[in-house]
Amino acid sequence: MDFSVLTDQFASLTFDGIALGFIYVLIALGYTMVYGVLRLINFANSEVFMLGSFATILVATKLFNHTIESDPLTGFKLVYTMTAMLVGAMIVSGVASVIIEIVAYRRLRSRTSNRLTSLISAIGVSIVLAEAVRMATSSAPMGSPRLLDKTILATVWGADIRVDTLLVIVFAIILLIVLDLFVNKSRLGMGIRAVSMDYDTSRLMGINLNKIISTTFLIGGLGTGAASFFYITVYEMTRFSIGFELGLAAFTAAVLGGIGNIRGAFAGGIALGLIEMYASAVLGTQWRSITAFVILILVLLFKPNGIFGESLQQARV
Amino acid sequence: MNKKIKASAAIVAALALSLGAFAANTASAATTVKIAYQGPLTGPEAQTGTDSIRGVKLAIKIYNATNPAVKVEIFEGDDQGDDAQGGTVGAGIAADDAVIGVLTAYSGPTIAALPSYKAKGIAIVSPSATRASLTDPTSKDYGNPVFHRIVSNDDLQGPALARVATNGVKDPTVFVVDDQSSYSVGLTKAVKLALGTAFQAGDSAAKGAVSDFSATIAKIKKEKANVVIYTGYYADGAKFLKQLRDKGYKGVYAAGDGVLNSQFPKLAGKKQSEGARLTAPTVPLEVASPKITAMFKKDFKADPGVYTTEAFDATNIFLQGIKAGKTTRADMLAYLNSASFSYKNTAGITIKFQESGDLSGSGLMNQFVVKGGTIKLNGKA
Amino acid sequence: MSNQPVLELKNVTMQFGGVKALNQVNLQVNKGEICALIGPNGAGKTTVFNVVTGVYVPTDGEILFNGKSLKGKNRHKITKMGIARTFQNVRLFGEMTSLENVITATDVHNKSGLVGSILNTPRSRREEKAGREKAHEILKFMGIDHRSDQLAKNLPYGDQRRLEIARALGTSPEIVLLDEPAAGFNPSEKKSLAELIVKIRDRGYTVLLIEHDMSLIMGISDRVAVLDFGEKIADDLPSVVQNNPKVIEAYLGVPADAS
Amino acid sequence: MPFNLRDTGATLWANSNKWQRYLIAGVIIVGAFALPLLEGTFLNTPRTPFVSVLFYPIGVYVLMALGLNVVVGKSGLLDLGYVAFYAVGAYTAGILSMHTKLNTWEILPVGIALAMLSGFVLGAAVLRLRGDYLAIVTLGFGEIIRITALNSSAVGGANGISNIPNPPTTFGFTFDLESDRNYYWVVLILIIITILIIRGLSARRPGRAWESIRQDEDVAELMGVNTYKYKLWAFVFGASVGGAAGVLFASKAMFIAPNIFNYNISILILAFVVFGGMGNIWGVVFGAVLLSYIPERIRFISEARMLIFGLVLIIMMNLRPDGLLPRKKREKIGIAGGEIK
Repeated sequence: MDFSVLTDQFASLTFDGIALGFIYVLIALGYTMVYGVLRLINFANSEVFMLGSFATILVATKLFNHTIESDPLTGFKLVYTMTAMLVGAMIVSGVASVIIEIVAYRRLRSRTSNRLTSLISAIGVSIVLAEAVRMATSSAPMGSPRLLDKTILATVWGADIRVDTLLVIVFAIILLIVLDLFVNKSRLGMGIRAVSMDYDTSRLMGINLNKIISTTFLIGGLGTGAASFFYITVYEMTRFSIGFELGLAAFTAAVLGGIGNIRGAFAGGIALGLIEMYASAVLGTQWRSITAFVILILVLLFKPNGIFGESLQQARV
Repeated sequence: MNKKIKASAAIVAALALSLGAFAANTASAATTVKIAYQGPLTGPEAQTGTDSIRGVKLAIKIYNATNPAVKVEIFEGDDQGDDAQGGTVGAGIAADDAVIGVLTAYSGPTIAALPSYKAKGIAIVSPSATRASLTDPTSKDYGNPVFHRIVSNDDLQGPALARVATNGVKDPTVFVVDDQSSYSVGLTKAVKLALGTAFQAGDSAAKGAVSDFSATIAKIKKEKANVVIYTGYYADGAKFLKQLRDKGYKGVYAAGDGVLNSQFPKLAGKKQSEGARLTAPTVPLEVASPKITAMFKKDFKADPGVYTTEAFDATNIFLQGIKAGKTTRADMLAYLNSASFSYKNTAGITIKFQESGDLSGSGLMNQFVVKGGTIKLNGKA
Repeated sequence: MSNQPVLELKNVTMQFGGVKALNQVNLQVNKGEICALIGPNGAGKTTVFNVVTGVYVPTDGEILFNGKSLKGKNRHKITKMGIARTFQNVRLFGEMTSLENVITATDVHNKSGLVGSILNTPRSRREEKAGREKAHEILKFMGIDHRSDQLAKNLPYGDQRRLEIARALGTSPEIVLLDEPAAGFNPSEKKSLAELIVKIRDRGYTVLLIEHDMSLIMGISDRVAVLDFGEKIADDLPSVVQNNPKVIEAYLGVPADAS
Repeated sequence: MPFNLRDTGATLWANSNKWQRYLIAGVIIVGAFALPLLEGTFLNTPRTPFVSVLFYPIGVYVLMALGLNVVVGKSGLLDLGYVAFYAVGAYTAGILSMHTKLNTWEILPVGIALAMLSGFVLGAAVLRLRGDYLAIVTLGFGEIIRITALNSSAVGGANGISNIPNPPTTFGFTFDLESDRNYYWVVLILIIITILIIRGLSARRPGRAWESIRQDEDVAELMGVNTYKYKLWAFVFGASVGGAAGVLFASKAMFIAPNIFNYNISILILAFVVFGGMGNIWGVVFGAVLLSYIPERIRFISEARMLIFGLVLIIMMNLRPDGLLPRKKREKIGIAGGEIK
């Protein structure tokens, strides 16, 4: 163990950890929204992210004819190109998420109470999507043009505040606030919360379940799509297997924070980003995922529902 | 009832799909021999396999186009880069009597399959298995007499990489990053040994599992390293280099043959990759032969990748043997192991094998430098 | 009937957040009696069952079973000590047969475990045989032995209710807690159930009963305790409770048969 | 009536007397032992030796699927890190063969014991969690084992351990590169033993306890089932089977490395269990055989074979949500609990 890197580069690590954490937060939405409503691990969400990341790049390269060697844009052109990429990623991910629900989950929901069946179906979808993209891309990674120059805006305590990471943080916060308002204030949002609290009663109350569930998947997909856009903006590369890496981390984040609620995803994502960054610095990058899992296990032992988890476990006798 | 019938029909359909519909293609005339490729063609490692097997296919296509007496077919052995499948796939390749030689991609699955190849006396020419133990007579993994490789082993490349990386750097302070693959771990060990006191610290970021290298970069900054050596493959290597430069690192970046890929400067960015130093026992296909590169691009609508040249050359070694009339396993193996064997590779370098299966001579390491977004050969390492 | 207490609640308080589901409740159930627990919806009746069986840990107070405190006891230990229950919403093991449902409950007193079952030891064989015989006997007693090989989820509703009681009896309890066993029954079914409960009592089991149907309660109970807003407002012979003004007031606000 | 394999089989079994049952079991067992004879028929795997495929992946995966079935299918505990126990078994074989002269049969009980121990430690810590939380924690445990092996040079790091000795010649049966058939027979014997044990457990107290936990854990506990203990037992039993599979695999493959024990194996085994029919031994066996066989059978379309595997999963789950051979509906047939005498 070597704490010298941590103390030496603390501000820098913290800022980077938070930025990474926000990407986890947004992907975690895809897990947490669906879990909240259906009590189902949406395994295919990782591939929703993967599709979104390709969509982001393809919008830039096919729609706007940028190449990987294009120079950064400025001004209005930058804004509308980036907006188009964000929207493109969100549309692709959102639609993919809704289609996955219809293909992999909807039929099963009415036919079996066995939730593992849906899980395997989702794993099937996951394999199909990842393999299809692998074949389409010849297994090669796809790089993104740098459209937003990584200008350093300020240096705080030795940490560079860069425009791209700042963008992630600001936009993620805005998205989360909008989503929180939507779920808590809008009619559809109330429906989602009602279903999430009591599935059976909601059905009896005449709530259109399929509509609510599709909406939930759509929102989860949109969040995941936004995450993939921000991921590309910061890391500028994707490949067919990216879903597994990021998906597993985001799922861990969702559980760490307390799966099923948005604030939990937020807390878990940021916590995981920081844990990974600090663990890499202190123990070495090869121990980062182990550290994350060990901390997850410890947290669950003392707080069985995660940091912000509602008390799902309370026996409803 | 109707549902049940539908369900039963589905099972039958699934079975038919898996068993009947795809009848195995077994036709093979007496004048046809096979060259097998054992490597990852599906799954997370598929990139390496895809890049390599295209080199194999291209070489065979060029050969068959000359209307030879003995036609050559390819046997695709997909081990997914998985050590567990290596043994089964190797046994399958060994069981096909038409196979007279095999290219194996990864060291792990090669070692898993080695007992089968040894038992059946099938010659291996590996385009990419670089683990030192495969050609180390004292190791349990020693591949003699069947194993050969046309990549330099890690023990040869390590010193070259260390030398190239620190060349011209005053008071080098070196930071080494590996990707935890067995290739990378072996190379790292050799590099560290060659660096001696110049080696400062290191970090390991598992291949394909790390997007954000901030913590590694924080360490590099803290150590005030002026040379960074990356021992993994090009995708992660490019991602790492890009982040490294974006965070203001000004020193040397050097990497081994895993990074030697035309995509590398593109993925890392023109500005960020400028001046990156690479070593490899071979050359990228684009540099080695623009003509073959053009054929490759025409055939596959894609760029050549890591080990494409090596796979192309390894296949040509077998094809050279077949042209010389070596169309049985025993003949092929004896041919490769004979003292008179030599082969002129795509880059025009004549290569021979040592008894251990390694290339003979140590003057095969080349160095490259990235200039203006392309990889340029920069002489011997 | 004796005055020997089987189950005693002493000043039991159960608080959920700001809500006191039970407030300083004292209750005594004597050996061999049918004690009914009534009250409007939300009065805390099921909460009593839950604190007794260990589902909830009471915020305050003490629960004694045959004079021994249940504090810190696991749910399955409490069952083994001799307290069994049924559930307001039927909660059978739907994909087991009726017989298996009951045998599962009889297992609580068995000694053989995993190793014994793998080796099929004489003790394991003996216990399996005894469990099956006992389960059949209980099903017969409850009048549903003809259903023993049917999956619990396929049983008619009334038989599911009976099976729940049978399963509770399978644990060889001293006291059974029945949570609205007649819910959803028509009058004739209620009548036969009432006879059954009396039969259960006559077999030597003590019964604590939650029920809304007043005529059923008044017909078979030896004693009636009334809860309202988490507090016990009456506890006496049925005839006395019936005329208690507090009880009448509590019930006037809320329809008595809402369930 | 459409033909229903499960019910037909179960009815046949239920209506048979003791001797007929011995006969049926005998035919099935002899048939299983004779499977290597099918080499060269239409069942042959095109690019891998058929008998070798019978051992790995089919035999080893069937064994693991049976073990995981006790955890997931019978007890309803979602374990996404089952590969951990497989790894513990395999690494026990690797490490002991490096440092001791023990042969495979002597290592086997050690491997099983260590796998059980790790199952016990993990289970004791996390089995108070429920459902989906358990899933992520077990997944994490699998990764912890793999990455620790990867980071530990004492067990070869990324290079793993090679030249693990084959089992010694036993009762005249040799175990070397050419003796795929003998390895297959060994794994078959282990599979049969496992099935017998699971059948014994299922019909008796532990089976009922697991079943009740799966269906309604709260109620099970209120009916006197020591749920924690039985969940732990399920976990430990599952771990022991995984450990045995690991030892056997290592001694045949002679080479193990951390990347063999990745998370995909856990998912694959889980897919076998659910695909075949959770909780039903024969369903699980059938599912594991089919799903580990198909990718080998269709190797000649190697580019798309994983894609097809994924499609098969989706289609089958949608058409038969409870698996190919779902848990048997025991009513009418009369194989009620404890019927086996």
